Amino acid sequence: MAAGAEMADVRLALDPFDPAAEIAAFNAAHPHAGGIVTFLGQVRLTGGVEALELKHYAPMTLPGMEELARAVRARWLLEGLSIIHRSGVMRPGDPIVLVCAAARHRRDAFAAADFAMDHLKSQSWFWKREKTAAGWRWIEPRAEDFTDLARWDHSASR
Amino acid sequence: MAAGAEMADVRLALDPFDPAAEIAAFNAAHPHAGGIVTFLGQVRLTGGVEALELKHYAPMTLPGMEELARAVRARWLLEGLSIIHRSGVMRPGDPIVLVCAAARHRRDAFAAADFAMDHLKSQSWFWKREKTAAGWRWIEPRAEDFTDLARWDHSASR
Amino acid sequence: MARLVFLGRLEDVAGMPQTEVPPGPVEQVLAALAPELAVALLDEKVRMALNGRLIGDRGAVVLGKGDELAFLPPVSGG
Amino acid sequence: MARLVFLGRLEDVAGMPQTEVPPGPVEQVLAALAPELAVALLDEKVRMALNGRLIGDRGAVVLGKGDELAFLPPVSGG
Repeated sequence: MAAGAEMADVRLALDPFDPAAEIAAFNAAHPHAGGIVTFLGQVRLTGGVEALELKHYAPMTLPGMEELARAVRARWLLEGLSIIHRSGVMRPGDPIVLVCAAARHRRDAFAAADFAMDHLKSQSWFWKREKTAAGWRWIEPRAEDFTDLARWDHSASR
Repeated sequence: MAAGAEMADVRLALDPFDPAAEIAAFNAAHPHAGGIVTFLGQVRLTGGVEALELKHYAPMTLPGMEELARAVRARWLLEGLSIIHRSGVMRPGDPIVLVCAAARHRRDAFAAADFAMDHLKSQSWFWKREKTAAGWRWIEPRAEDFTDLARWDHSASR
Repeated sequence: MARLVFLGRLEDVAGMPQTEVPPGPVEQVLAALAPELAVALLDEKVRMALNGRLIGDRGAVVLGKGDELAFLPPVSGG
Repeated sequence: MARLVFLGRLEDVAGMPQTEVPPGPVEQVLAALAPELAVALLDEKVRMALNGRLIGDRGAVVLGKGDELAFLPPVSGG
């Protein structure tokens, strides 16, 4: 394991988690970081969606998230990083993903969280489907997800 | 007051605030937003800095923050926005500023929080000084703060 | 036996999350499946992982006893 | 009387956060201050606000009774 990954807390959550408690714990663990950025993704309340399910593949999903955390830590100077991603069936309002990045300089924290989210969205081993009155339907990645991801290919790290 | 500002919670805090409690309350108020980005700025623990003081000018500081909130809400499609900024004397580890942005789409939430921070940093009515063993010293804005700010002048809103 | 794992929408096509198959070259293994499933598995957007590792050259795969071959359609997280 | 308010480092230069002055044109008001303070207040990076509103043309300001003129050096928040 690369040195940078030792300071990252990466979790695949099979049960609901409490994002406010996680953020409080992360803040408490980094009381002297200049800036802390958090991103919380939740199941949206949109017309007719009754449930969302994320499936993972155990041999690859968590290892892939850990690899992502290593890449994030190698790219930005962080004082701490946490990535928590749900798998399983969720209802509107349930948390799906939480990324917390602590850094001395705020731009590093913003970019790290933004980068991590783009990669979790379209380059991590999750498969998503939603349930409406018409039944379950698999969600394919959107074109926007790939353009979001492509932003990082040729840009400097800040 | 513009319509968009009614959904923004803007506060000038003259006493310490609890960022974890504020984030929990913000999340609870936006249970169905797709994405919530928060930025917490804290007094860094750096060699020799014993205290940080932020001063404000009552007739302009809070009105300026409210104007910033209106600009943010006009520029991105948000479901909620909160800006809390301390004034007064702080110690290392104390929270200085908290921005929370809730949006249907995560890129809007990221950009809104990032934009708000850049403007709070170098375009809001605060004056900052720090205390070391050598006494108090006023902090002038850094060149980096202005380049951060200039990013928004000619860019599209996303 | 070896194991095939169907992720995402491929589970719906297969009607099951996984199945046991006799070891052998992957084309032989796929030929023994329902044609509709074999076609879905060979979609160019579907990637394959052998024992948790992505495979570059699909054609060269030979499943051994105890191997697990996963079929991974486009992902969508967060 | 009118009031002058010194923000940030200007408070240190003035040795006080604010002071009362007789009403009148701003150049006349500044001329009555300590020269070091007047020079600091006229620094091109220092902006002025009359009763909480930024002033574009400094020279044109005439302080009336009860007016508050604030001197705002470069800001630094967050």
